[in-house]
Amino acid sequence: MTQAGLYTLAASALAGIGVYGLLARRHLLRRILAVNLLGNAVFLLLVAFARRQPGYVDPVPHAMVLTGIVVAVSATAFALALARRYYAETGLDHLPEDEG
Amino acid sequence: MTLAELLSTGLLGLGAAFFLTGTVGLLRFPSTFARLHALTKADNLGLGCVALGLALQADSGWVAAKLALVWGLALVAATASAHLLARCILRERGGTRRTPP
Amino acid sequence: MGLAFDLLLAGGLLGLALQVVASRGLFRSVVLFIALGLLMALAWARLAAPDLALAEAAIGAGLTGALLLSAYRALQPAEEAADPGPAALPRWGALAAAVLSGALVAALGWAALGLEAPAASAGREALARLGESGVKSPLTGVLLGFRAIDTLAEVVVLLVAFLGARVVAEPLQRAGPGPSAPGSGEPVLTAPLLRLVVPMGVIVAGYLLWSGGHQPGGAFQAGAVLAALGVLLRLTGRLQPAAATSPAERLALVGGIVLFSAIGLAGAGTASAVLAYPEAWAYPLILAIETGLAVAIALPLTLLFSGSAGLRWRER
Amino acid sequence: MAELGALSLPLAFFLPLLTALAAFLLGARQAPWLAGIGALATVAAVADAVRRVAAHGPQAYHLGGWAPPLGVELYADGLAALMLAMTAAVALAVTAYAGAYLHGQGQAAERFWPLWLVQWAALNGTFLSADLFNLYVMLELVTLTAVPLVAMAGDRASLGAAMRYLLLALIASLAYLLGVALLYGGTGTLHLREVGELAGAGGPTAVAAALVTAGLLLKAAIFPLHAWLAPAHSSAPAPASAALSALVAQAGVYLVLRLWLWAFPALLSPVVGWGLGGLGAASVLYGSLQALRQSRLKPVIAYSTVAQLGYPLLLLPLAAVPAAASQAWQGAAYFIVAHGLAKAGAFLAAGNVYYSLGHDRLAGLRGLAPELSASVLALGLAWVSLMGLPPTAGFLAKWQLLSGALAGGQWPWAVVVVLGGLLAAGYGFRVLATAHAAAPPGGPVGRPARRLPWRMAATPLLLALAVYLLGVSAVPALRLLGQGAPEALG
Amino acid sequence: MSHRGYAVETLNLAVAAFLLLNLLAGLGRVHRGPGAADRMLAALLFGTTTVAVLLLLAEAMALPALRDVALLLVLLAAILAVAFTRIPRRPDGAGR
Repeated sequence: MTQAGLYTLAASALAGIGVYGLLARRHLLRRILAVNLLGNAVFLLLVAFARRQPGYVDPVPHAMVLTGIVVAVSATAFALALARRYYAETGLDHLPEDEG
Repeated sequence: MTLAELLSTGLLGLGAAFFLTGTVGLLRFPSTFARLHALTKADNLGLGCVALGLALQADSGWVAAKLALVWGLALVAATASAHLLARCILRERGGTRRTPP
Repeated sequence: MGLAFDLLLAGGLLGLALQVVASRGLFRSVVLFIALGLLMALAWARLAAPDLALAEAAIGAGLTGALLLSAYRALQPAEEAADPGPAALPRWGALAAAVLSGALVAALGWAALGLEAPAASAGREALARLGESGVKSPLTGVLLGFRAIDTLAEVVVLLVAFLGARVVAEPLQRAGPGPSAPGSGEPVLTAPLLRLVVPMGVIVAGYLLWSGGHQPGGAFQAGAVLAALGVLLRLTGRLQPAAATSPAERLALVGGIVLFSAIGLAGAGTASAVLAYPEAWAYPLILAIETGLAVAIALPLTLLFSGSAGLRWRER
Repeated sequence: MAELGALSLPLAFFLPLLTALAAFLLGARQAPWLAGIGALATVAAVADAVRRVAAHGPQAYHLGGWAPPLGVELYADGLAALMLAMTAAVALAVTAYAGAYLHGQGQAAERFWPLWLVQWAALNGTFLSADLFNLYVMLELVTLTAVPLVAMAGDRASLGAAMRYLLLALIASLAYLLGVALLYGGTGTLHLREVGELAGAGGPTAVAAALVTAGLLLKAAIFPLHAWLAPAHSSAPAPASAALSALVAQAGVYLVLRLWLWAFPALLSPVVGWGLGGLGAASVLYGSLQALRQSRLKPVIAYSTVAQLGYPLLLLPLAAVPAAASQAWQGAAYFIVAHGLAKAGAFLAAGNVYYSLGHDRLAGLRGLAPELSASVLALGLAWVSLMGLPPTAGFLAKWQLLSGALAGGQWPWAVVVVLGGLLAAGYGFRVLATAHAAAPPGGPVGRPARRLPWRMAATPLLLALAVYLLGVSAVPALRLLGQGAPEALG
Repeated sequence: MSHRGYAVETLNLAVAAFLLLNLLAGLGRVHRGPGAADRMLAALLFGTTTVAVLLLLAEAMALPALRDVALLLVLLAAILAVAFTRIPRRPDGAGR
């Protein structure tokens, strides 16, 4: 197995773990962590793709990941702010499951 | 193998041993303070050995200087962190309310 | 040996991620997630992406950890409520979740491994034409040259996250890391630590900014370091939250974006197109843009951590 | 210098963005007139882009002068131009309306203007960008501007709705990005049409398409991923609700069509088409039934959005049927435009009701018509289009979809279109009949209605009138749509 | 010469792998706690170990930029400790 292949598989599994966390856990902070896990999985996949061919590293996925990291940090920071306010207003640390 | 390489290998091995000691201490020592002491000392010694060992492999003084800088900063950070954590634990024990969770 | 290391690292990543999701205590999950960031930095290193390792170190070591700890404390009730583990989910629900995520893993792994690397790609073209971008670092060439619009939009995302956090902000006295009254109970080592770390950090940020043109580093990494320093100053009470964004802060928040847009739009006249740079000026212009961007990245991140509209130096 | 010709494409992104920055820099007091100027400038840029597309065919602009796959291309064909124009009309209305709606609310105004203007820029970017990763960044920008607007009221309901919206939208973006990563890994390009040429119809492409589509369907609130929309869209302040329903959610639908017709046409087998069309049909029916059950005005309109977002997906099963394709294409694209204008009008009119009464409970709306004649009229006019009655744009769009489905021998879709229209009539009449009912003894409203500024009364009416204009004179818009349409559909 | 270079590289990688194993073993402490300070302490250990691993990788992979990463990590290492000790709980205990 090549290095890129190994990390590709790891990225796939990481994505699965993230999705499982999103589906199975309700606490808002945990859901935000799970979203970040999923994000890390996407980034890992991209960077593994960049390294598939020997002697050559593709800079475009790296640029995508760097942009993606900034976006992820911004979204996480905002999500945490929203979660805090939601908790302050309602005393709930999870969303009521009232799908309609 | 040249002498420098031999020395470098030895230092890396020593560093690894220090790190191992730190981890064993972290896992086995009974009290938080004992763990704190064991860990910060052992790890920073380990990092020092690794940095020194790598400096022997380095081909420029610039790299060696950077390694020294990393180690120096790590010492400062570890001292400050250990101090802060220790204070926090003390307050937690003696204080009215646990500040950290 | 390399592959053994990679196997260990990949296994560690997955083990940590599983524990982040499955562990009972929320604090444990947060700490494990911070540790996961360190392993991600190692993964970027192994995959020959030192730029990303730099970004991960700057963001993960200081900022994300501090943000998560702060949110954790804010979201925690006085009495530690029993955190229902995954078992709280009905068994069929957990099973369905597991099946769904398992299917995703299988499909994704199969598809990703089945892909042949294409002979021609945007990345190969970027490397071949790097000289035209005005910089020597491929990543900077892509970020500020070939795909500059992404970078511009990304900084706008940061600004918008700050604006959005303003909308949902809590009252100032409860905002962010709280009223860590400085002076009174400050540990003795704090002041010397700051005197060492802050100037060093500024130097490192400057170094990263300058080196972005020819080696790993750049506006984002520099901005993240500055933001981490801001977080440190805020935590130790040197920076205090303020109820309003001062004009100077407003200017710093949008200045980088305005500069980038202005240079970009001017490209339609001075160069071939919007977001193109006149050839002789490409490097200095990119450096100017990166400097503005570093500020436009650092300030919103610090403010997002602080949870306040603005920041003021503590009055002695 | 030939490149300079299509400068209005990047300007459609940059002008609202720079206006937003200026509005943030100068504060709430200066924001309304700044936004007005910025909006007019953007409309001018959009008008120029539309004129160019109509006259010379699709316009491409290579940002930085770098041709794809190296750089990012902005690309305006007839569909994108139509979306830009619809967005400009709605955005102009929202900007004018918000100026009056937020008057005197310093803090809310200070927060609304930059977010809304960035959102407009990001929407224009979404419609124009031909680069899959750039689309991801634009979508995140749209999301992160939309969620705070939902949370603006700051109460339990709106914060919960915003939180759910944010989490789902972030997951959706990551699913999309995961698919894009696979596509880049397989083709080495991020350019939409190049991906379409290179990706083929193999298994990995199918997985990528599934991920991308799932993400976009979640953003577009297509059944069964719709649950977040109604609480979110009905919690926001009226101008934001209008933008969210008419523009933000529709951007998701637009991208579904864009990607399936341009990037994955090879994968669009009858089974896939029927699957996606089936989801659209389920949205139409489910959203309509839910709208019938609501007891407040804004949720009725929000569920009607869920329903209306489903119609354009009916194009996907019809696109492969030669006899149906052309008409269904016109119907679906026209539908997005008609729905955008009518829905923005309806939400702004509902905002007027809320503004003057302080609530929007249907039970409390009896005898409202004389009090708020212009707003009720606008609501009624917009509803005629949502039902699909002549002479509105909504009628035309549904007529094209219907005759396409019948010409292609695919009658189930025709049934969905008719049924959806009937249900829309049902929930529409429920609202309008209440508003026109005799006032209960003791006055129409609990308390004296607050006077509406004329701008707020006029904007929904103008939007509704635009829907009729497009219903009466459709030729220019349909001719525009033909520019750069896929061959099978043109 | 190249042979010896290979040997050194393998040695560095082996040490790095050993340190990584060490780090993963330390995870046990995050689990056992018992106090939050213990968990935090373990996280700080990870920081130091990661720095050492990065230094080794920089040499083994001939990527000098990784030394900058290590420098950045040690520079910002104290922030987590400061954050851990300085962020108070909500003043009013719980939400509402």
